[in-house]
Amino acid sequence: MHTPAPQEAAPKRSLMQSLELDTRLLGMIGAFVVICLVFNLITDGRFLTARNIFNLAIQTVSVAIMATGMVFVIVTRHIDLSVGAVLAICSAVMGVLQVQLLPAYFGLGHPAIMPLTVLGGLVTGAVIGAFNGWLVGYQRIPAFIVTLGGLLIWRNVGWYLTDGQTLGPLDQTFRLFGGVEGTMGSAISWGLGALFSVLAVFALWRGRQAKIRHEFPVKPLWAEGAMMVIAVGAIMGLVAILNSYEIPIGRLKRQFEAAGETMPVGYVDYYGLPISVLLLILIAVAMTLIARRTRFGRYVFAAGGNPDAAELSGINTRMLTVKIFMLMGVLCAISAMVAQARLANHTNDIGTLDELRVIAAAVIGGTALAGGVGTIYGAVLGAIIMQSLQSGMAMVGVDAPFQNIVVGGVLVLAVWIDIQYRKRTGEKV
Amino acid sequence: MHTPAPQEAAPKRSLMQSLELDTRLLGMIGAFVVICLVFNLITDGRFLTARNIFNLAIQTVSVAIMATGMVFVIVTRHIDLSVGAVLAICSAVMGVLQVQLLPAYFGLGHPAIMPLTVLGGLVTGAVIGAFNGWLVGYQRIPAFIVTLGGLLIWRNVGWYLTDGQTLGPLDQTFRLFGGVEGTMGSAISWGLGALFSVLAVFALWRGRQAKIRHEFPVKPLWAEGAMMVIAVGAIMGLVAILNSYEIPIGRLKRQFEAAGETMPVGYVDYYGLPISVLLLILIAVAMTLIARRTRFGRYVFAAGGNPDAAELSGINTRMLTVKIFMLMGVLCAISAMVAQARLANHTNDIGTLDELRVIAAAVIGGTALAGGVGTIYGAVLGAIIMQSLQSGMAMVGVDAPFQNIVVGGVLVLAVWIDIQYRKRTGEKV
Amino acid sequence: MTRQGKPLVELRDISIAFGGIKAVDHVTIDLHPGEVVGLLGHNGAGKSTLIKCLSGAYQMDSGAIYINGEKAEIRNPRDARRYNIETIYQTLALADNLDAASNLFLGRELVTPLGFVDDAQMEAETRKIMGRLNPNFRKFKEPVKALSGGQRQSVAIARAVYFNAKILIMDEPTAALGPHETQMVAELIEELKAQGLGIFLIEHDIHNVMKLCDRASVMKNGQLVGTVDVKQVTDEDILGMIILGKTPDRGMV
Amino acid sequence: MTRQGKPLVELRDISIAFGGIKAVDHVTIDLHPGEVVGLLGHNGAGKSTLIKCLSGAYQMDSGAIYINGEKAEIRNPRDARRYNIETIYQTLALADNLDAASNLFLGRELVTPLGFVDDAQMEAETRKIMGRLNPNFRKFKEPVKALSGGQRQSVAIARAVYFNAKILIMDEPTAALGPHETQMVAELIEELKAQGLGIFLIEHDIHNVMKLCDRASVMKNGQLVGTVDVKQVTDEDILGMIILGKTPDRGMV
Amino acid sequence: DMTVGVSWSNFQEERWKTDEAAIKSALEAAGATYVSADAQSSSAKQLSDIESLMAQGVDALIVLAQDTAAIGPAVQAAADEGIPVIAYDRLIEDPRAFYLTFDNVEVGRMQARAVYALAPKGNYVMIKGSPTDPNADFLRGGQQEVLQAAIDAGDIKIVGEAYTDGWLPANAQRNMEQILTANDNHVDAVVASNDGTAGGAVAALSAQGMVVPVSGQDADFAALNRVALGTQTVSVWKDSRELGKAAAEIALALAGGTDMKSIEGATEWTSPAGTKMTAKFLAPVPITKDNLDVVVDAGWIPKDTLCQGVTNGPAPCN
Ligand SMILES: Nc1ncnc2c1ncn2[C@@H]1O[C@H](COP(=O)(O)OP(=O)(O)OP(=O)(O)O)[C@@H](O)[C@H]1O
Ligand SMILES: Nc1ncnc2c1ncn2[C@@H]1O[C@H](COP(=O)(O)OP(=O)(O)OP(=O)(O)O)[C@@H](O)[C@H]1O
Ligand SMILES: O[C@@H]1[C@@H](O)[C@H](O)OC[C@H]1O
Ligand SMILES: [Mg+2]
Ligand SMILES: [Mg+2]
Repeated sequence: MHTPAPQEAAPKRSLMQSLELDTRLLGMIGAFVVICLVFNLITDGRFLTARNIFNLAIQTVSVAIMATGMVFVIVTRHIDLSVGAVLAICSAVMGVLQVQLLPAYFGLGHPAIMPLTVLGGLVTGAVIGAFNGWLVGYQRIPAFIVTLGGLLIWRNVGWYLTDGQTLGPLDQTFRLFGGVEGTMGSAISWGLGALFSVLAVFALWRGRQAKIRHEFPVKPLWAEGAMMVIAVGAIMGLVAILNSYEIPIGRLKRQFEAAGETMPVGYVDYYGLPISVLLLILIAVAMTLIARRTRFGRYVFAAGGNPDAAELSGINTRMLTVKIFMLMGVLCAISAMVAQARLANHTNDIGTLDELRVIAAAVIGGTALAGGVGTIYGAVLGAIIMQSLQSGMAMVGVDAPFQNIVVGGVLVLAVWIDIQYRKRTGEKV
Repeated sequence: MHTPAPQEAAPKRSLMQSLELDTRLLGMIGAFVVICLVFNLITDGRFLTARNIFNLAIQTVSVAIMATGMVFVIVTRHIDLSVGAVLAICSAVMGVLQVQLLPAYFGLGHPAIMPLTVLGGLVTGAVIGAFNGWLVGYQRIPAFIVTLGGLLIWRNVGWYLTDGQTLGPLDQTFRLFGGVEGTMGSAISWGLGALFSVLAVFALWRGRQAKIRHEFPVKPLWAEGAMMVIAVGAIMGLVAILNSYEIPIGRLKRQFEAAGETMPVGYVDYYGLPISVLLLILIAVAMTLIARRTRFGRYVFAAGGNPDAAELSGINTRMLTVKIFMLMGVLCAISAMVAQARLANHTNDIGTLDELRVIAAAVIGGTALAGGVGTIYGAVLGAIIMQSLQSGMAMVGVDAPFQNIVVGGVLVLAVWIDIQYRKRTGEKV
Repeated sequence: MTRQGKPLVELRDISIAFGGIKAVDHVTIDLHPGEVVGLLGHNGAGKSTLIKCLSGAYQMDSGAIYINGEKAEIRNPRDARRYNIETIYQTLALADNLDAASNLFLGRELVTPLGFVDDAQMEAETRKIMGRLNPNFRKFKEPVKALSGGQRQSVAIARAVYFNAKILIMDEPTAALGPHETQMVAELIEELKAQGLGIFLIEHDIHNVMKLCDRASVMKNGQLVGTVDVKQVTDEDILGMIILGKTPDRGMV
Repeated sequence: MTRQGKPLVELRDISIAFGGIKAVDHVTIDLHPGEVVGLLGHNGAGKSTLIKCLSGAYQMDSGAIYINGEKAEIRNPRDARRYNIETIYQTLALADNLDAASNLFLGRELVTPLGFVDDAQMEAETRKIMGRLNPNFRKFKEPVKALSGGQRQSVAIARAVYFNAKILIMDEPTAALGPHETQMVAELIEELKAQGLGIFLIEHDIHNVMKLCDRASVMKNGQLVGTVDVKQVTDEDILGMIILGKTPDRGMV
Repeated sequence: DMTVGVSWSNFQEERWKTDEAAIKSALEAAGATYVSADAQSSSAKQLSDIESLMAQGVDALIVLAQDTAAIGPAVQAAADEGIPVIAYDRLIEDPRAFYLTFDNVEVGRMQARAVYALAPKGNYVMIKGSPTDPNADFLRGGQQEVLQAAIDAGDIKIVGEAYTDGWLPANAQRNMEQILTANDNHVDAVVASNDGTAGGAVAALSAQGMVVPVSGQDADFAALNRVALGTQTVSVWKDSRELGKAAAEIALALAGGTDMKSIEGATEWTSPAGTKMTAKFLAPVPITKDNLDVVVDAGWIPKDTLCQGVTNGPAPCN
């Protein structure tokens, strides 16, 4: 919530102090980089190829989207065990809509199917989320119980909706949310990268202006410039990587064939930014803004830091709870879109155990179960770390049970490194 | 922790105030009774037969034993997601010992096999638990992460120990822990019932004497008497029910045959108290004593109420954490004994999802995830409620998906009723 | 003293009990604009509980609250804010994980034209008001849990006085303050009083009561011992009320 | 005053910083048996932080602690207890979910011959000591979160004085107490002093300081302004030290 | 040097490690490398796993699918890269995959046949597999085929039927206990869908002193021991060593450019949903007390393990 203090009285400012980087973030990134390098070594450089980074990005989206919402839930000292189940029922509703109901009404492939399906999913998520929130906020039932009940209920309600069947194939437009099926090509990707870069620079500059206006101390200009370079570098770097991943020949041929043409010899094309990844980026940015720059976000953290104080300050903490869970529900619905589009089917087991992954992502990312503390970027990074571990292990040729052992061990180790790092950089116990 | 205040200044004492019963306990028992009655109605009176109560008791043991330990873990603001996995590895160790190693050394059926196996299991649980506790207490890694790692690690280590195989049949003596295979017959059961009754009356009387000695106000004599009657009634009632469950003829015949005799005509015999249930009762009583009457228990609650205050009061909260998780590990080992003896095999997937059941039992039983609050009897009752729901549904014969929906709904409802009840009886928000 | 005319606040016959024990027992007190009414009593007398009924933190079991002569329904802190009642709680009621500015503006954040919270503006305002309460205060960016006891209290005071309250409730506002900081708060109270606010001041220090209050109401074991005009009584009279529950021969109002 | 001979406690050249900011900056003070040393200063001066180094709550960055002339290693509260140091923290440090007796005996429970905690005995002892601190106190069975601010403070005081401390640290012990309760604590301090305890008393009220303390050390912005013999200085001298950081012409020790 | 990737849907059932060992040794024998991943019962994780295996550069994929349809995108991606896919044990609804399995409907038939032979009349309990595993319904369908006539004739009555969440023996045991209670033990036969669930059912039955015909499959060691002891009637043996070996060999052949149709033993097969596939079926063998030596002779189980605790039982334990 609060950004760490500029060390007003400190005799000399260290590099990190000048940059005002969050030590928490650095510790996590450090752990992540170590994981990547080790995997890259073991897999003879296969881990850090454009292709695998592209895969990783897509694989992370669904859990990461929900993790951003889980941050709010956990910050207010609640928990949501039902996210996987809510994802499943949203997916079931969207499956039934786009595979059975809407095509029957509009005809297969009609352009209205996708938006109506999405709407149906979002409404389902919002209603269930709000209901959970009402039970927690107004009826005072512990969130653990409410959402444990939800875990048992919603997936099975979904089961009845679909009669326990896998539903597919999904609407073609809808499948664009899935990842590989919906990428934006290199031109648009470069454009978007440039746009985000400009926005990032602008935001940094605006922040500086506001400080100057109130005569607060600001970073040295070089530090501000360095921050801008880092931000732009990160954005454009990601775009460059995604843009360098060639579409496999087999697939290109298929696409040309589908269009009734033949592929020119030597033709190559690149994937670029997947729509699902763009969705995650937009959601992460929006959620960060909500957390840091809106009243709602402020109240979330206040209620997490001291629920009584928040209530005494005139915040309607019950209604706040409803809103938080509703937001969580909507994010589950969006995740359901991505997850089912990726599988090209609605399946019964969709989202199974996601509650654990989502909570773990938030906690690895520094969200404290005791409430009051957490960041969106941390949760997203947590999701990425978990996914890297799992995917990386699948690339290393060890036994399946052993893979799980390593994932469990590295998980603990990564958090341990992070804690050690922050202890060194001056946090007092 | 603290017993609710005798209403020193209240003008007239209500019945409940005189009895000094815990409103929390009453609300839960009420919810449980409602569940039982409804199932009994649906199943034409089959739910409340001696046989089904016997079944329920046995089915509950394994989760309930772990739930008593989970109370301590949650009270100190931690969580243990690894209980199912620790149960699995303890089971694997005990499986390997009694099926492979020890028979190879001592010969099949040797009397030393059972105790050595149990010892092996307990040591395994204690060591893993202590290690978890050390990571949490001394290395300051959040318990959620440590035990999530454990969830991934331990079950799979167990897999390697057993080479992924189901191990059985288990040692005959060991199987006595499983339930039906190890019951004590009516005579011993009555004896134990009487013993427990005497102890309960003695404890109540001792408590009263201590109050009188310090000139504190005591309950009216009739209320004390009523409490004694209730306690003795509950104990002897349970024994009476378990003693009235006839051993099926087929089983008796088999036993006589095994002994080389023939069964007299009209012979009947009764199961009585199963060893596993006795184990649960002993553990619940011991854990209650630990929670309320030992320094360790006092420190658990103090650390949960205010960890800083506990540390400042000279409590070694880090070591305390180690002890709590070690206790949890030992209880997992005991549960593993019961669970595998009941299945008559060690299986790879033993204890899967138990973490959720165990935590749910504790939370339904009134343990607050925010820490500082929780009771052992509540957790046991929570486990019983969950098991009744599941077994009741299995008996009614509804579809598995619908079962889950009902279990989820009733779970939320039961806690809601309890909350409403306590609100009525005067808890201020 | 402006005690003629309609009282700003009247608490009539308020009672509230916790689990059968009456913490406040049929207490009636009132407050006029521009007046400071001290609320005194032994520890556990029921002072904080009484004023929490007015601030919306507790709901009284019986009794009525009148504001400007009209019956007021105060069921939660939001209702109280609507009547321009501001409260400094004895427990301070700060969100420990937020910084001073976020706490000061909690529930009433300043926003930019786009609707985003304006942290820079809020920090600037916080610097201003803290300058008047605690000139040594520097820790604007730290979460308030990193502040000293007195610094935290200053933040809580700032929060109550920043917004234009009509009724101010101060529950032992200077308990943790140093002598200089206490002096500044005393001056602030004088100033607010001159602006026509009505102030309930819970305070154990008789010197401060004599200096700052117009009237003083004393509670004992949940009941009102009586209300006196501080000009007409001595320190000893008030101490007698607090400790022995004895009403003095003079000055009762 | 028994300031001849070896001091009971010496804090030598203590420094401690939080994230680069020095909260305590090379402070040296000492304490003799049977002596009360007041610790004064503006809010955030570093008083609480300093004494927390002695009580084991914080570990100092540099400096040394001597007890009875010998270097003491105090790395945690358990170490401090071993030196018979008892502390009343400003935040009280109570476990809110436990009752008064459990808090009073926390970490040092009375046990029956079988090793079980003896709640009845502990409650009886608690009633005894609370009778001397807060005669109105009745809430022996409630968790302390149900207590009023002053009642909680009484419990914290009781905890520190019940056990046979040699060194007592009191961080604003009477901040939340009523006049009668404050008086009783003052008497208690006199009594403990007569028994030969050394007491560090952090206190903002100059009257109390003048009445109770033998010497007073004043801090400002983490540094020691100076230590004076209270018999030889006036209220104004001390206020000058606190607010302006000015050492008086007389009484410095 | 070839690399073959195997994607397991979940690794907790006992049999998969036998399958794995067989695949591994066949690959090693051919000088190829084995990589694998465990999807932990999640179709989403399985898709990610396969992507990772492909990024690792595998030449062929063996997939034990968690979901027949949702595995589609993985098959698609593999086809785009020109990597052959083998649908291992469980169906994949995609003609580009080579289906290698035991006939699961036949397994169900064998289970029911063996039980029916001993209990031609009476009350039956059906302990089904996991509701999320398509094999569970194939099995149940085969069982029904065999029993249908007797059910119609009123000789057999199904008095209890329950899915077993996650194939967990503990769940099967609880369900069996409750069904026994609900029917006052009037149960004459139990058709359990695999050995794990059979173990749970047998534990519940013997608690009541009951010995009735019980079926299973997989030839888990503990189950074979029960057959020898007489507490279980049949365990349908799918020699997964054969299946695994075949899978490895076919994978290498396909990766080497062999056409699916020219694999030895390959047939045309149409799935219930109408997908035309190239498939190869291995024959399951029902193991009862009468042919226990088959598993011993085949080196599947040591005689000691099979006969542990058995006194004068059937051959070879006498
Ligand atoms: N939430 C609560 N639950 C139960 N009892 C309470 C609660 N709040 C206050 N009490 C009790 O009500 C009585 C009055 O408390 P209150 O806090 O109003 O006292 P006070 O006059 O403000 O005392 P102090 O001067 O110590 O702050 C006390 O006996 C206290 O224990
Ligand atoms: N845990 C902490 N983290 C960061 N800063 C801290 C911490 N504890 C204290 N400080 C800072 O150290 C300085 C000294 O605080 P301290 O509590 O010692 O003051 P004090 O003299 O006791 O003040 P008061 O009279 O208000 O109690 C303050 O500026 C405070 O903000
Ligand atoms: O062999 C069985 C397999 O076919 C099924 O899919 O999963 C459970 C196993 O026991
Ligand atoms: Mg108060
Ligand atoms: Mg202080």
